[in-house]
Amino acid sequence: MDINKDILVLMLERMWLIRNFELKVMEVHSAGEFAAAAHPYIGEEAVAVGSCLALKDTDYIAGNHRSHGHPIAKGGDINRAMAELYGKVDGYCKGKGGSMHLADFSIGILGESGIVGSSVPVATGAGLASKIGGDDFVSMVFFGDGASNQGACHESMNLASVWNLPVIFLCENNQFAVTTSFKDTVAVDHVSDRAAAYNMPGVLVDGQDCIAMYEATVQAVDRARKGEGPTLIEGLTYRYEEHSLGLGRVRRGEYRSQEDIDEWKKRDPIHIHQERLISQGILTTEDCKKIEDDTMKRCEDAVEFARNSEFPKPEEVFEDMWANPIPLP
Amino acid sequence: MDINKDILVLMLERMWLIRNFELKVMEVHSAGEFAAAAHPYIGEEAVAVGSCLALKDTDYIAGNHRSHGHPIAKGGDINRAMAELYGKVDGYCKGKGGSMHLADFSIGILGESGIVGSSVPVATGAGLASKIGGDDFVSMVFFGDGASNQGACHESMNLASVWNLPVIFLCENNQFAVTTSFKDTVAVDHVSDRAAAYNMPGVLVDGQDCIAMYEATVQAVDRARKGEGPTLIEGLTYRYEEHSLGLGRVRRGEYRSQEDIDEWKKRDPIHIHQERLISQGILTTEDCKKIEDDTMKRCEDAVEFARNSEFPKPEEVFEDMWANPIPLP
Amino acid sequence: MTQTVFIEAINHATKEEMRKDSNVFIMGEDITLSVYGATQDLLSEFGDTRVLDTPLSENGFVGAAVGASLVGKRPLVETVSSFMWVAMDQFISQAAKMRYMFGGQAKLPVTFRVSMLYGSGAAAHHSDRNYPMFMNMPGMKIIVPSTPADAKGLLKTAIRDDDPCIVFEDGNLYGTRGEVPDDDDHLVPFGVASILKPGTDVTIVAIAGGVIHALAAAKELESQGVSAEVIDPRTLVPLDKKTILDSVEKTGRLVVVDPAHKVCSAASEISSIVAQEGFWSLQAPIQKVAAEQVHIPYSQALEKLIYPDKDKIISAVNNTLES
Amino acid sequence: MTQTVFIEAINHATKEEMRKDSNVFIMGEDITLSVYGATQDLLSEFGDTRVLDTPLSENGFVGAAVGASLVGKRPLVETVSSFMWVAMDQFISQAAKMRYMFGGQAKLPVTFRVSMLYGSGAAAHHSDRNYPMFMNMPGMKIIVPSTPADAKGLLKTAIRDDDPCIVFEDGNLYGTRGEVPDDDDHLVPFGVASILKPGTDVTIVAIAGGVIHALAAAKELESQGVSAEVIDPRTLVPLDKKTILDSVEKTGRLVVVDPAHKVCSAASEISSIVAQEGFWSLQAPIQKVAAEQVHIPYSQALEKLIYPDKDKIISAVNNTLES
Ligand SMILES: Cc1ncc(C[n+]2csc(CCOP(=O)(O)OP(=O)(O)O)c2C)c(N)n1
Ligand SMILES: Cc1ncc(C[n+]2csc(CCOP(=O)(O)OP(=O)(O)O)c2C)c(N)n1
Ligand SMILES: [Mg+2]
Ligand SMILES: [Mg+2]
Repeated sequence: MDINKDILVLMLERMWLIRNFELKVMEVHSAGEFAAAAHPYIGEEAVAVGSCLALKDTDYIAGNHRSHGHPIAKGGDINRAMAELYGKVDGYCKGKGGSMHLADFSIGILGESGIVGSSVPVATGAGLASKIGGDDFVSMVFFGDGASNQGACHESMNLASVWNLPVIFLCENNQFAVTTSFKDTVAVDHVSDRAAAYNMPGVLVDGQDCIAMYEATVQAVDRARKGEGPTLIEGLTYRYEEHSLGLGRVRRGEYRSQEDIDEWKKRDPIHIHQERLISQGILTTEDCKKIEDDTMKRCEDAVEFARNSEFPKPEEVFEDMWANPIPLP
Repeated sequence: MDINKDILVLMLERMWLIRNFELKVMEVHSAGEFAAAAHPYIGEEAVAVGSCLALKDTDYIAGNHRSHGHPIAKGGDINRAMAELYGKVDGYCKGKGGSMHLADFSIGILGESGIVGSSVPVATGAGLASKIGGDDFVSMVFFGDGASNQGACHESMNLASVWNLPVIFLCENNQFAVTTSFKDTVAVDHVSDRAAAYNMPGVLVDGQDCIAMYEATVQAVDRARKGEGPTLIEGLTYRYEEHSLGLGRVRRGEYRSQEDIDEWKKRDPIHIHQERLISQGILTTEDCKKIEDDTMKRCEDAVEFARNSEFPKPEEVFEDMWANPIPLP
Repeated sequence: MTQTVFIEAINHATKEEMRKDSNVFIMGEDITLSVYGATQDLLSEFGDTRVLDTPLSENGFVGAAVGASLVGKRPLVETVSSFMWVAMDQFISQAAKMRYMFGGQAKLPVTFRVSMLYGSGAAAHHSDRNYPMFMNMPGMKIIVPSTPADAKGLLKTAIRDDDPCIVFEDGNLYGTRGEVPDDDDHLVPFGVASILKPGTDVTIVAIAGGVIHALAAAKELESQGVSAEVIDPRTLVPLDKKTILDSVEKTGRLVVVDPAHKVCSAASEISSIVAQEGFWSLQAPIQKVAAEQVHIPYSQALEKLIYPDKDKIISAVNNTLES
Repeated sequence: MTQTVFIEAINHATKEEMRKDSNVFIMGEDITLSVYGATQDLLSEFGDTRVLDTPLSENGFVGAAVGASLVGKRPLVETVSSFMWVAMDQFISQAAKMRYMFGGQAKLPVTFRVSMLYGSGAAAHHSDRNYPMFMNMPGMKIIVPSTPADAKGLLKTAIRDDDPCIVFEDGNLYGTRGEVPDDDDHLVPFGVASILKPGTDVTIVAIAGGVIHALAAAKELESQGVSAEVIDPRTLVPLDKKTILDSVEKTGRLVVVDPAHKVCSAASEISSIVAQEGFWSLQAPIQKVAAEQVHIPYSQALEKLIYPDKDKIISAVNNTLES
């Protein structure tokens, strides 16, 4: 596939943006600037970036608890994302949602879900709306290897298939659900094998390669827009950090080896893409360094933005319940 | 497979017992002797009978709303079954359960479920108990083509597979869920194809042939008892009657053709088996007629039994809530 | 005004709203052949893009309705109270919570029509009256019509409302008749109780199918010289507290009739509100008349015993009068 | 007696009961590494046949626990309140209904341990306090311990009980300490409230994490010359009405503290019981102090505002005293 140079560079930029965002989050979290759960996306950047760049702004995504990578990949505003993590009014959800519920409806980000698997039917419904309305937008949903065992995934994939909906089921197989290996909980070798149960294409992709993710998604989008129905894409990837910040202090024992982690880090998605761009002469090492630094700077600014934003006022706790308000009991 | 002659005859007897039970139910229902919903099993007898006869008394079954065939096939008492339909104290559930909730724990009938798909996890749990206790009983669950689209089925099959449980998932594909064709709601050609998503054998069986059902189940039981895990069996069958008694008066329009019904009736499960036994010299036409008549007589007696049984006393409404009772609020 | 059967009124509301707004579509199980009785002739008029028979995947399609509502559609979903359990996550985690959780970004104009089929031997798996559970969770408007006119007018309001609405339809009322305004814009507002019978001695607040028993009781009490005021809240979220409190201020006595299980019921909630905010009006203990805290037995010899009925309401009223 | 942390008491109860009865086994997500803190060292002691890490399939494994309990096992399941939604059908349609529906044939000795992780920025998807919904549905015993000793003693009773029990564990209490009897047979009976502080002026009934706030309020009130009696029902099904009604008879005033959403809450239920059965004892309106009817906001600037706390309880008590 011939990919526009701007997109190739944007891939790198978005991946660095996610990586650096997460690094800053880890830093300020361990400094105690906020205390709630956050699930770092480090190591998995190519999955969200490759797939989201295959979408238009008018396409929709929905995601899960590992929630910072998806909106950033789709073009979300990191200031508002960071402010949300700080529970501030300038956050995406005015401080009401937090890390697990980032959303930006204005650019098709229908929101992350803390309940595992729960956004899959919702995204399927956005696809249904597209079909009913004769629109040509598509809907893509991120879910994990663990989530694939939820009934919601089964029901949604079947629905999308029998109704031929423009939906992309994007499984981020990072090998584990918290501490539990997908090999112990998913009865098939690859989540994408399950596509056979729904008569849709199941595509296994190297999730460390953003171009591979992009190409697979472009095909799925194409299929979806043509009215040919849904696709299940599995990006094989790995999470470098703890399941969620602070979990290391809680759990009793190990569930994966340092060797495994090291092995996977050798195939770092940013590194792979950067090397490729350099070897193809699209960017120089300095260009790449500049992208790394610029994105870090933007993330630092985001932290500043978040720090300077106000906390919501007490009365705001009662707002945003209803579109057509009713008296609160 | 060499099948004991007694079993071959028992198959015929049980199928007739179910058929005649249902015929009596339809008769007394349309005469207004009881009014609640009942879902006739006519046309599908070979599925329950063939599969249940492959089980021991100590094995478990669980079922669904189409609920008379399973317990009778497993050796349940038709008097108590009929009395339950009449809402009488001598019913299996003392009149508390009715048609959709027949159960006889003493012979491994863990009960039918009115919520579609809902007994599938429960039966899986009985299989789990067998494994944990090092017992050798197996657990089998009946569910329809419609039910196969419930998340509960997905989760249970995956669980049974990763935990290697002695469970048999028995899908009765009678082509329709109420008025909706499985072709419009199940994204694959055969429900049994979904076994591939759980790394278990998926076996498509002629559900009008009780021997084929028996043989497939014997193999699945064998596998299960050896600790080799679950099997998904799909019995292709057809329901001759309305989804439930009285529904014909309610629905607006047709969903299947008379030709289809007639076509399927040509492959009547009782007829097929009867012809086979006669042609193999195991039974004569007279023997068969006698079985038909005897079972009808037993069903008539069951109706008498049910009619003569008492209604529960008002105070019984408060009984059977708790094994370790507490005061009712 | 036309004499209309309750379930027809629902059908009419659906058709009118589907004609009015092409974003409204309907889905559910076996709706094209109108197996549950309220969806007849929709397919022929609106076609199969807007009238969808679903697979047996309630969690999937309830969630799909939520998702479709987020991006501009106005889905109407038909299901049964007892089938909500399998879809609970999409009702609670998504429909109810989404708007607040996303700081007001989400708008969810989705309506669920839910039949409650108790009272006719459907047994424990098909007889749930579970609106109290949904009242406990903020985020969904809870509608409980008791007349054909309200069934129509409230459903129309729900479809036009921009929040998730659940209309709990009492199956025991489906066959009842009543005058229904012919006006295409006959809308019944949320949060406005209706006083079905004025009275001065005791207030009877009755919900859904409980209303007909309350009216029957009030009639019989009238002949015994007791003047009961019968109030139907019509919507439980929002709840018209004021009409109830005003009535109790006048009568000093309250009986709450609720076909749901009595513990943590709508009757419990209304009792607790009056015990707090209307306490000084009360001249007698509040009486809750709700379903006994057991499951729904199949046998007709047992089932009717557990629901509120005319006699139980009369004896509850008498209890308040004797004190 | 040993000073024990609440969550350790749960761990001890689990171990003791697993040692005592080989039919007891435990399953849940990530329990072998004790990610939620209560299951440490179970795997090493009991092995992987009795300590099962499950797939992310709550409906599947809740149902599997139900099924295993039917055939002689005594499953203990660990999960989180907010994850119950996806498993609702197995809780309601099977665990709660099965015994009655089958005319008493089924015995379901299954216990669910459910953490409620509210109060620390977990936001709407992880902060449910949903025991009132389960109270509405008959068939499950509902346990809400507030001290380490009760956490241990009630869990042990639940595991030995032959009915489905749900132990709702308030995450805000996990780190609290208290004396716990060393006795292996330290069982706390169901349906027996504990009077944590006797008093004469007002009755405060408090549930789960509400108890510590109620005790703090009572202490402060004491210094202001108001004698509050603090009652912890400990189990909501069965509910010890008598202890509550006796107390109200003495004090004439009732405040109910419930961290759940206030509509159709346990507080609503207790209020309604006293408004009916204890009416003549009441000298003032019943006060419900429960969570505001909005979702749980993430921001720490907002979250704490919506739960009952010491100050809200004190002002509710003062309301009853002023009247
Ligand atoms: C229904 C539900 N069950 C359990 C949890 C707790 N939980 C949060 S994330 C997680 C693991 C998810 O694994 P996976 O889907 O593979 O996503 P990953 O975290 O690996 O990205 C679990 C068990 C939850 N949030 N929701
Ligand atoms: C969860 C749930 N949804 C819907 C229903 C209503 N219903 C009862 S039987 C049925 C069709 C079931 O079809 P299938 O599983 O194929 O079984 P069959 O009736 O064909 O034997 C439906 C929709 C139900 N009982 N439970
Ligand atoms: Mg994972
Ligand atoms: Mg079928």
